[in-house]
Amino acid sequence: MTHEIIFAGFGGQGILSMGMTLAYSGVVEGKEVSWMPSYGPEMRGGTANCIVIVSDKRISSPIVSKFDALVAMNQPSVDKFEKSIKPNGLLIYDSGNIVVPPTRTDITVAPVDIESEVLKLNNLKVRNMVMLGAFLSVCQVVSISSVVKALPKVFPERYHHLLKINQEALERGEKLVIEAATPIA
Amino acid sequence: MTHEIIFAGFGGQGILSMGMTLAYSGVVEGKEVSWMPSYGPEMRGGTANCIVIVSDKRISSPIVSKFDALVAMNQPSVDKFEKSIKPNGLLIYDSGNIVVPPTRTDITVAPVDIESEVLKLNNLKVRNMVMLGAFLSVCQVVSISSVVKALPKVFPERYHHLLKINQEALERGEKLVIEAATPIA
Amino acid sequence: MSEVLLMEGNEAAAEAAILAGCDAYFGYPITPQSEVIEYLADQGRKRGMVVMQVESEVAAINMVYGAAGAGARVMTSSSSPGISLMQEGLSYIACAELPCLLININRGGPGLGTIQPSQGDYFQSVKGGGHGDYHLIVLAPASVQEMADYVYLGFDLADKYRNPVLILADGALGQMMEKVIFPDYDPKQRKISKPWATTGKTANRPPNVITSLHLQSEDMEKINIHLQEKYRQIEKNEVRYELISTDDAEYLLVAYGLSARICQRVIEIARQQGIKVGLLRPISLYPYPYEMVSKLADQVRGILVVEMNAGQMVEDVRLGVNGKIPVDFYGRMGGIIPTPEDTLTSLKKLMNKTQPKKSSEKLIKEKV
Amino acid sequence: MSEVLLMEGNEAAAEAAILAGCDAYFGYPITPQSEVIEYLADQGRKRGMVVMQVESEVAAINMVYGAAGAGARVMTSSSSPGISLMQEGLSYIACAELPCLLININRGGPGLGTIQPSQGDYFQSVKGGGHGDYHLIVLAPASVQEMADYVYLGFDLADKYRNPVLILADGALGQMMEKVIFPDYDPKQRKISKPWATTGKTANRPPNVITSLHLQSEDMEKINIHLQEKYRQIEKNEVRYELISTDDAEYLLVAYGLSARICQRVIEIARQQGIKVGLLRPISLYPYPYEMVSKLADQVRGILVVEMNAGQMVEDVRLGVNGKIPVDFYGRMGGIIPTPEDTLTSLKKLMNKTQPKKSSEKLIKEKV
Amino acid sequence: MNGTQEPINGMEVVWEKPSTLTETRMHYCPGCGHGVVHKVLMDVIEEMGIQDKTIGVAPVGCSVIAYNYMNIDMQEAAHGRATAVATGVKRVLPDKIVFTYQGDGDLAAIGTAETMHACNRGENFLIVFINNGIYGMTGGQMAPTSIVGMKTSTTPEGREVHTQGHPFKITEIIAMLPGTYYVTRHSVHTPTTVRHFKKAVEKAFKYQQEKKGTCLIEVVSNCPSGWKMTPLQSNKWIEEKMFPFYPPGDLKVDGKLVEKKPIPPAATTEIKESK
Amino acid sequence: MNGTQEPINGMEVVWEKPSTLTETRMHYCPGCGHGVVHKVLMDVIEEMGIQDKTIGVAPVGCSVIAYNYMNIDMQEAAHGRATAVATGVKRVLPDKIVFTYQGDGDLAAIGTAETMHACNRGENFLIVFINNGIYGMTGGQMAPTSIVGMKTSTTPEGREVHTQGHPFKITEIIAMLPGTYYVTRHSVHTPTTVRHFKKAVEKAFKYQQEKKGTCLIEVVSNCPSGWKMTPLQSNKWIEEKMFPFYPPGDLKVDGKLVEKKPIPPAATTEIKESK
Amino acid sequence: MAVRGTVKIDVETCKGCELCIEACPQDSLAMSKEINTKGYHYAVLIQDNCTGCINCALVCPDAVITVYRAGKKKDPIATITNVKHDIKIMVDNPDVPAGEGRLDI
Amino acid sequence: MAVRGTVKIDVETCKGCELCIEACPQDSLAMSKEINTKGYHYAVLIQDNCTGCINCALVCPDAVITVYRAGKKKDPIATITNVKHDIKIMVDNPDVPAGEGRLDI
Ligand SMILES: Cc1ncc(C[n+]2csc(CCOP(=O)(O)OP(=O)(O)O)c2C)c(N)n1
Ligand SMILES: Cc1ncc(C[n+]2csc(CCOP(=O)(O)OP(=O)(O)O)c2C)c(N)n1
Ligand code: SF4
Ligand code: SF4
Ligand code: SF4
Ligand code: SF4
Ligand code: SF4
Ligand code: SF4
Ligand SMILES: [Mg+2]
Ligand SMILES: [Mg+2]
Repeated sequence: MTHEIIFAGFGGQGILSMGMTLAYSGVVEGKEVSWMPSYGPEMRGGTANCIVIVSDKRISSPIVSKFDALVAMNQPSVDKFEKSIKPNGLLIYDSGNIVVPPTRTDITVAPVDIESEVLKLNNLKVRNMVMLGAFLSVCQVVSISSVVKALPKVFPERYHHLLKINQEALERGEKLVIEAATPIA
Repeated sequence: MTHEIIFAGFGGQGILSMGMTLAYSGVVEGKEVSWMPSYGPEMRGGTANCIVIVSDKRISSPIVSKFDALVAMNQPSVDKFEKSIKPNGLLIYDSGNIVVPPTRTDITVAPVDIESEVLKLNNLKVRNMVMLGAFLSVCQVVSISSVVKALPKVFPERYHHLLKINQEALERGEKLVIEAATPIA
Repeated sequence: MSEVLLMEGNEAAAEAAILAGCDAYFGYPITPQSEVIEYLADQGRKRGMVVMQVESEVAAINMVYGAAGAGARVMTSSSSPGISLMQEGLSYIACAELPCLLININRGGPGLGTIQPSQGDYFQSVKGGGHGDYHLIVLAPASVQEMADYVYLGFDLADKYRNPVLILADGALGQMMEKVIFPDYDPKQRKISKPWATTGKTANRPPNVITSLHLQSEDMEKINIHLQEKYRQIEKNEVRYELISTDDAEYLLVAYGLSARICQRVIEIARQQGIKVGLLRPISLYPYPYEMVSKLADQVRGILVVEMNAGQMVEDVRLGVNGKIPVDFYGRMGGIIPTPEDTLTSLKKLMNKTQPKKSSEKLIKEKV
Repeated sequence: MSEVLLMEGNEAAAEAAILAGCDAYFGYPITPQSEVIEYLADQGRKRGMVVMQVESEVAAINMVYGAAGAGARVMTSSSSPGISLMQEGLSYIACAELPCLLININRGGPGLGTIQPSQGDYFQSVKGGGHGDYHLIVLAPASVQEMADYVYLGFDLADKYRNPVLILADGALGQMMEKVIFPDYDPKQRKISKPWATTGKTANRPPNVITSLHLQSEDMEKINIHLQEKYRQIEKNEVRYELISTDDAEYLLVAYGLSARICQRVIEIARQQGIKVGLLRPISLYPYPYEMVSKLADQVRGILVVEMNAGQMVEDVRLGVNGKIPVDFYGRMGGIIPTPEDTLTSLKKLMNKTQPKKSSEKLIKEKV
Repeated sequence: MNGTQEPINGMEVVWEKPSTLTETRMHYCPGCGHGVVHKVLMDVIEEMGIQDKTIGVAPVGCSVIAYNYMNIDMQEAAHGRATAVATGVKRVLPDKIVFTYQGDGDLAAIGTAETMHACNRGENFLIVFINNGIYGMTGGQMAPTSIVGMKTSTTPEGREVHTQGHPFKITEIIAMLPGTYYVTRHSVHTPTTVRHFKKAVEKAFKYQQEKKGTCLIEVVSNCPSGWKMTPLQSNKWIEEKMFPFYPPGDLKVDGKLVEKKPIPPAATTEIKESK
Repeated sequence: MNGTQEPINGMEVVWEKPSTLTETRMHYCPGCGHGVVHKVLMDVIEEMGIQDKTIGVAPVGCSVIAYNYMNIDMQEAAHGRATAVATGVKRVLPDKIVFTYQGDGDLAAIGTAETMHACNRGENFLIVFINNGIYGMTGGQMAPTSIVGMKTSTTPEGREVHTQGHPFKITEIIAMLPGTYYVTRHSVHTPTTVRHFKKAVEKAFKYQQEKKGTCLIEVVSNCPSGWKMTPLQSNKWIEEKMFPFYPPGDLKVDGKLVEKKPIPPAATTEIKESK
Repeated sequence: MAVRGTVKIDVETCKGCELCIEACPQDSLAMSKEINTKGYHYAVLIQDNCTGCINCALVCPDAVITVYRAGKKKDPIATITNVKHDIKIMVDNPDVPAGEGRLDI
Repeated sequence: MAVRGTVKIDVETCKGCELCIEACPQDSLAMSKEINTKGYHYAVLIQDNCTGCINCALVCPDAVITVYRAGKKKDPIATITNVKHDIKIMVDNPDVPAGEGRLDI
C-alpha cells in the first residue's frame, strides 16, 4: 500500500510540519516514508507545500505529479492541485478559508471547517493538527495513536509543553469529518 | 631553406636577444621566423636558451629537438646540446668559456675566442653580437646587413646610442672565424 | 546505533560527519545547504568538532587544505556558486593529494540562478572545474540514507587515495526527509595514520611538506604521472553503480541522484505497460561505470539519459556506448524536476525510433 | 597597418586588443601572461584604455562583468590558477549574457604546478569550470599571428552572441615570437550597439537590468532554454578548424595550439617516410568540430590525439568518432612539450594496431 | 515625488512615493529597513534629477532584486563583488552616478578584499552598507557584524569570539583608508534618522559629481525575521544593542577623520575575550 | 646555532648557520632580504627548541619554496591564502606553533579578506609580512604597498593614485583589529635592525605559546632585482623612501595600540591626489 | 482646530509593521481590525488631528502612505484605497504574517 | 692588539651582495677579485682586526659567514673554505650576476 499525499497552504499555516508529522508517524509504524518540501525562494510566507509518501515498500520517486490525496489549507492550493488528484482520490480542505470550492466529481471531496474548530481550541497554531486529524479520519494512512507517538519527535524538546494541546487538536480533527462519502484506505 | 638554430648560455649573456636579433633579421629579409625561449622558473640568471627558426616557408613546429646549429656560450650548453645537432650541422662556441671541448666529428665545430675580442671592445654587453657575427660568417642564415637593419628594432629606443658599438661587434665577430672548415649554407 | 530516524538530507550528512569522526568543518552559508553548517554549529561544536563559519568559500577550501595537510579529517560544503569559488583550492588539494570531503548541494545555474534542485554541476564535478589534470572522486547519493552513507565512504576513500572526495547531490536531496539509520562506525578504527602530515618535524624524519609546486617540468610531469596512475587505480577499484530491473531490459535509463529516483518510478509505470526498461544508476560519477554502460549497450536497444541539466552526462554515456546504440536525453533545467510521466514519454519516443529494426543503430542523438 | 612585426604572443594579443578598440582591461599578474598587463599598462594607458591591475582575479572578472554590463569592450587575462578563481564570475557572465574576452595562457597544473606551457585546462575551458549549463566560446590559436587575430574575432563573436569568449593558449604561445601583421580593423565600424547595457535609464525605455538571477524555476528554465538555443546557433555557425594534408590521409592527428604545430612537423617527417598522415586542428574548441572528426573517421584508419595534458580532448574526438575507428593518445604533462619524434613513434604504434585489417576497429583506446 | 497623486480636499500632497520606485510590491518582511533605505535612495535620485545617469549595483542578499523596485538601470552582482562590479561600471562610465547597495555579509565577509581595495583606490562611487548584523537572506546566520553574544542559526549559543571572531567594525577601518572622502553611519528606524540619512545620501551623490572619491554610508538596520522580533522590537534592539557598538554619526567628512569617534574598535569594551 | 662548526685557533664559534636551515643554497637574488628573514626565523626556532612543534605556511611569492630552506614541517599555500591555510592548521593543532610567511602581494592584495578575518578572529599564530613594495616573483609588478611614484612593470610611469590607488598601509589597519595582540614593523637591512627583528620574533612565538592571539611582524624589505638596484642601493632606498611611509616600530603591544605611531595613513602627506 | 493634514494609505500594500503608528506624534494612526488580501492588518487613520508632518511616510518601509497638508482648505478625511477583499486569512504567528518575507538565494 | 675574532666565509655560497662589507664596523671585509663557480665575487677578510661582533653574519642573507671570537687565544686567520673552481664566468651586468634570482611562478 502506498499513499502519496500533498499538503498545501500558506507558509504560516504549519503545512510543512503537518506533512512531517505524518511522515514521522509512518516511521513509527515501520513504514517507508519520504517528505519532500517545495522549498522556494520565498521561504517565509507565500505558499508552501510538501509531498509525503508513506508506503510498505521502497519508495521510488519522492516527487510525484499525481496524488492520492490533497490536503488544502487555502484557495490557491485547491486551484493549483485539484487537477493533480488521482481519480477516486481525496481532496480535503479547510472550508473556512476557501471561497471557490473544488469542482471535480470523480474524487472524494471533504470540506472541513477547521477555522471554527481552531477558534474553539483558542490556539491558532494547532490548525494543522486539527486538519491532520480530520484527514486521517478519512484516509487511514497511519493511526492517530502513531501520530501521538510521533509528535514528541517532530517537536523540539522546548515545545514539548505543547504536545497535549496538539494531541487534543488531532482528536478534535478526527471527529470533525462526518460528511465524507467513503473513507479511503 | 630552413635553419633551425639553438642559442644557449648563461642568463646574463644576452642569449635571448642574440636569437631575437637573428629572428628580426630574418623578418628584414622577408623570411618566416620563430623565436622560442625556454622560459624557466628561474628567469634571472641560470641557463637560458632559445630556438630560432628562419625559413622560406611556413614554419611548422617552433620547437624542434634536432638543430642545424648550436651557438654555445658556456660549458653546460655544449654538454647539453652537442648531441642534438644534426649530422653535418654546426657547433660554434666561445672558446674562452669552455673547458671541455665538444667531441663530435660528424659536425662542424667552430671554437671562437669571443672573450678576448670582447675585452678588446671594452664592453661586456656586446659579447652576444660578436658571437652572432661569428656565427653568421660560418652559417649565412641572413646577411650581416640585414642584422644591422634589424638592430634598431630589437633595441628599445632608449638604447639606440648603443647601435654603433653593437654593429662594430657584429663586424668584428664576422671576421673572427677563420678556422671553420666549410661555411654551412 | 540502529535507531531509525527521519531526517533531512543536509542534516543526515552533517550527523554522519560527526559520527565519522570529522575533526573540522569550515564553511559559508548558502541555500540549499545551510542546514549542514547550522547542524554542525550546534551539534558538531557540542560534540567537540571544530566548526567555523568563515569569511568566504575561498577561505573555507583553503582552511580545508591546511587542516587536511595537518592530518585532520576535514570537510566543507556549499552549493553551486560557492563550489565554483573553490576551484583553485580544489586543484591545489588534488595536486597536493590531501584527503578531504566536499559536499555540493547543487542548485539551478548558471550564475546566481535559482535555489531549486539541479544537476547542472556534473561537468564541473567530474571533468574538473579547476585547472590542470586532476579528478575528484565524485559520489552521487539518491536518498537521505545515502547522504549519510557516502559521508563515511567519502572520508574513507579520501584517506585511502589521498584524494578529495565530492558528494554531489541536488538541492532536493538536501531538503527532503527520509528514514536514515546510522551504521556502526568507529572512527578510531577507521582513521588511518598520516605520516606525511605536517604535525611538527620530529628528529627521526625529514620535514613534511605539503605542496603542489614543482618547478621543473620533469618533476611536475612525474607528479602528473603519479596522479594519473592513482586515477587508473581508482577507476579500477572504485566504480560504483546500482542496477535496477536490467536483467531483462530492452531499454535502459541512465540517471543518478534524484533523477534516478524519478526513473525508478518510470520503470514501475512502464513495466505496468509491458515496457521492459531498466535503470543504471551511477553512484560514482568519477570513476564512471563506462564498462557497465558498454555491457548494457550490448543488451538493450536504446538508452535514455535523464538529468536535471542540459544533458551533461550524455557525453559519458556515449563514451561508454561508443556508437553501438542510440542515446537519447530527457532533462529539465533551472531547478525543475522531470516528472515520471514526461520521462516516460521521452522513453517512448526513443522506442519508436529503435523498435523497427536493430540496424538503425547508427542514429546518434545529440543532446537537447 | 601592413607592417610586419616580430612580437611575443602575449604582446601581440595586447596590441590587438588596443587596436580592436578594447575599452578596459582588469587583471592581475601571473606568469606566463604578465606581459599582457605590462604591455597594456604602458601602451594601452597611453592610448586611452582603462587598464587596471586590481586586487585579485576574482575582482578582475567581476569588474569585467560590470564594465561589460555597462556596454564596454572589456577583457582580462590570466593563467591557470587565476582562471580557476574566475569560475564563479564566468558562470555569472555567461548567464547574464555579457560579451567579454578572456585569455588563459595555460601553464602546467594542477595546483601551483609549473609555469611551463600546458594544455591541461581543456576540460575547464570547454566543459565549463563554473557551475551550471553554460559555454564559453573557446578559440585556440596556434601562432603569434593567431594570438592577435583571435582577439579581434573574439571581441566580435562576444558581441554577436552576447557570450564570453576565451582564448586558450599554452604558455609557449604567449612567450614565443613570430611575425605578426595587424589587420585593418576599425573598431568604430565593428562595435555594435548594446541597447541592453546599463548606461542610465532614459525616459524612453524601461530600466536595463543585468542579472543572472531568476527566482522562479520556470523563468530560470526559460533562460537556460534560451542559452541552449544560442549554443546550438553557435555550434551551427562558429565551428572553426584547419585541415592539413588530410586529402589523402590514412591516419589523422588531432591537435590544437602548440601541439598542432608539433604535429605539422610530424606530418613533414612522416610523409618523407611515406606515411599518409594529416592533421585536423580544431580552432574553436567550443564549438567543437565533431562533424569533421566524424567525416574524417570515415576516411582514415586511426586517429592520434596529441595534447600537452593527460588526454582531455580525446573524449571529444571519441564523441565525434563514435566508435568507428581507434583513437590513440600521445601527450606530455607538467609543462613538457611533446617532440615530433616521440609523437611519430606513437603514431607508428597506432599504425601497427590498425594496419593489418580494418576489422580491428572495435579496439578502443582509453586515454593514457 | 511622483506627482501622480491628486490633491485631496484641496490639500496638497507633501509626501508621496517617488516615481523612481516601481509599482512592484517589495518582498521584504514587514518593517524591514531595506524598504526605507530603498525609498530614501530613490527619493534623492528623483529630487536630484539623476535617474537617467544613475546605475545601481546590488549583490546577493535580501536586496538582490532591488532592481525590481528601483526604477533605474541596475546590475546584480555576485556575492561580495558589488564594489568590483561598480568599479567596472564607473571606470568605463566615469560621468555616471554609481552606487552599490550591500549587506554586511556581502561587504564585510566574502567581499572584504573588494571593499577595502575599492575604498583604497578611492573609486568615485557611493557604497550604501546595510548592517543588520545577520545574513538575512540565507535564513539568519551570523554576519561579520553580529555582536558578541548574538544568537543566530550558526551561533546557537550566541556569537563567541574564539571561534567566530570579533564583530567587524569595517566602517571604522574604511574611514582610515585614504581613498574615502565621506564615511558616515546612520539608521532609518525613526523619522529623524530617516531625514539625516537622506541628507547623507544627497551629500554623497554631490561629492560623487564633484569626483571626491569613495563615500560610504552605513545604515544600522534591522532584520525582524532573522532576529525573531517584531519590527518595533527590532528597532528598539537597534538602539539598545547595536548603537553602543555601532554608534551613529560621521566618521570621515571632507576626507578628514572626525576626531571624536570612538575609534579604534579594539578599545570598545563589549568585546569579551573567551580564550 | 648549528654546533657543527669547529672552533678555530681556539676561538669559539659565536655565530653560525642554524641547524634549522637546510643545506640547500637559497635561490634568492644577491642581497635579498628574504634570506635574512629566513635565517632569523630559523635561528629563533632553534634557540627556542620548537623545531618539532612549528609548522610554517608560505604562499606563492619569491619565498614559495621556503620549505626547501626551513628545516621544519611546512605547507605551501595558494596565492593570498596563507592565513586561511594557517587557520586550518592551527585550529586542528592548537598546541603547535604556526606562522605564515607572506609577501605584500599575497597578504595585502589577493589575500586581503583572509588576512583581515584571520586577524579579526585573533587566530593564534604569527604572520611574518615581507613588504618589499613589489611583486618580486612575477617580475616586478606593482604591489598594494608600492609607494606613490614608484616605477614598476605595471606602472611604467610610476604608481599613480587615480588608477592604482593609494599604497595600502595594511599593518596599521591590522593593528586596529581586536584580534591582534602584537603588531610591529621592522627591517633587516642593518645588524641593529636584524637584532630588533629577532627580538620581535621571539616575543611573537612566546605570545603564541601563551595563546594571546594574532601577532604580525612586518618587515620592510628590499627587492634589488625588482627595484633594479644593487643590494646596497636598495637598502638605502628602504631608509630613504620606504621608512617615511612605513616607519619602523611597534604599532600594538600587549593588545594595546601604541599611541605615538603616525596613524591614520590618510594623514600622511606623501600621497598626492591626482584626480 | 482646523484639520491640518491627512494621509492616504494603500492598505492593500501595507504590511502592518506598525512603524508608522510608532512614528506618528499625533497618535493619528492605528492598526485595522481587518486584514488585507495578503493577511496583514493595516494602518488606518483614526483621528483627524494629523498635521501632515510626514513622519509616518518617512518610516514606512513600503512607501504606502501619501501625506497631504492643508493650505487654507479643510474637510480632510482619511481615504482608504485599494482594499480588494476581506477574506479571512489567519496566520499562525501574528508576529510573522504570511505572504511576504525574505528571498532565499 | 690581540686578534679578537675572525670569520669563516663559505665563498662558494656567497653571492657577493656586499652587505657584510657595509655592515662591518672594522672594515675587515672586502670583495674578492676572483669569482666563484656561480659567477660571484665573494667576501673575504682583508684585515685581522675583526672583533667577532657578528654584524656581518647578521646581515648576510645567505648565512654563509661563521663568526669566531677569542677567549684568550690568538693567531686568527681568515679561512676561506669551499672554493671549487675559478672559471671565468663573466656577466653582462656586474650588478646582476648570473646564477641566481627570483623564481617566477
Ligand atoms: C558565493 C556565494 N556564497 C554564498 C551565497 C549565499 N548568500 C546569499 S546572500 C548571503 C548573505 C546575505 O547577508 P547580507 O549580505 O548581510 O545581506 P542581508 O540578506 O542581510 O540583507 C549569502 C551567504 C551566495 N549567493 N553566493
Ligand atoms: C591565483 C594566482 N594569481 C597570481 C599568481 C602569480 N603570483 C605569484 S607570486 C605573486 C605575487 C608575489 O608578490 P609578493 O606576494 O609581494 O611576494 P614577493 O615575490 O614580492 O616576495 C603573484 C602575482 C599566482 N601564483 N596565483
Ligand atoms: S530577512 Fe531580514 S533583512 Fe531580509 S527582508 Fe526579512 S527582515 Fe529584511
Ligand atoms: S626578485 Fe626581489 S624579492 Fe625576489 S628573490 Fe629577487 S630580490 Fe628577492
Ligand atoms: S503625517 Fe504626521 S501626523 Fe499625520 S499621520 Fe503621519 S505621522 Fe501622523
Ligand atoms: S509603516 Fe507602512 S507598511 Fe508599516 S503599518 Fe504603516 S503603512 Fe503599513
Ligand atoms: S664579525 Fe664584525 S668585525 Fe668581524 S668581519 Fe664580521 S662584522 Fe666585521
Ligand atoms: S653578505 Fe653574505 S652573501 Fe653577501 S657578500 Fe657578504 S658573505 Fe657574501
Ligand atoms: Mg545582513
Ligand atoms: Mg612583494
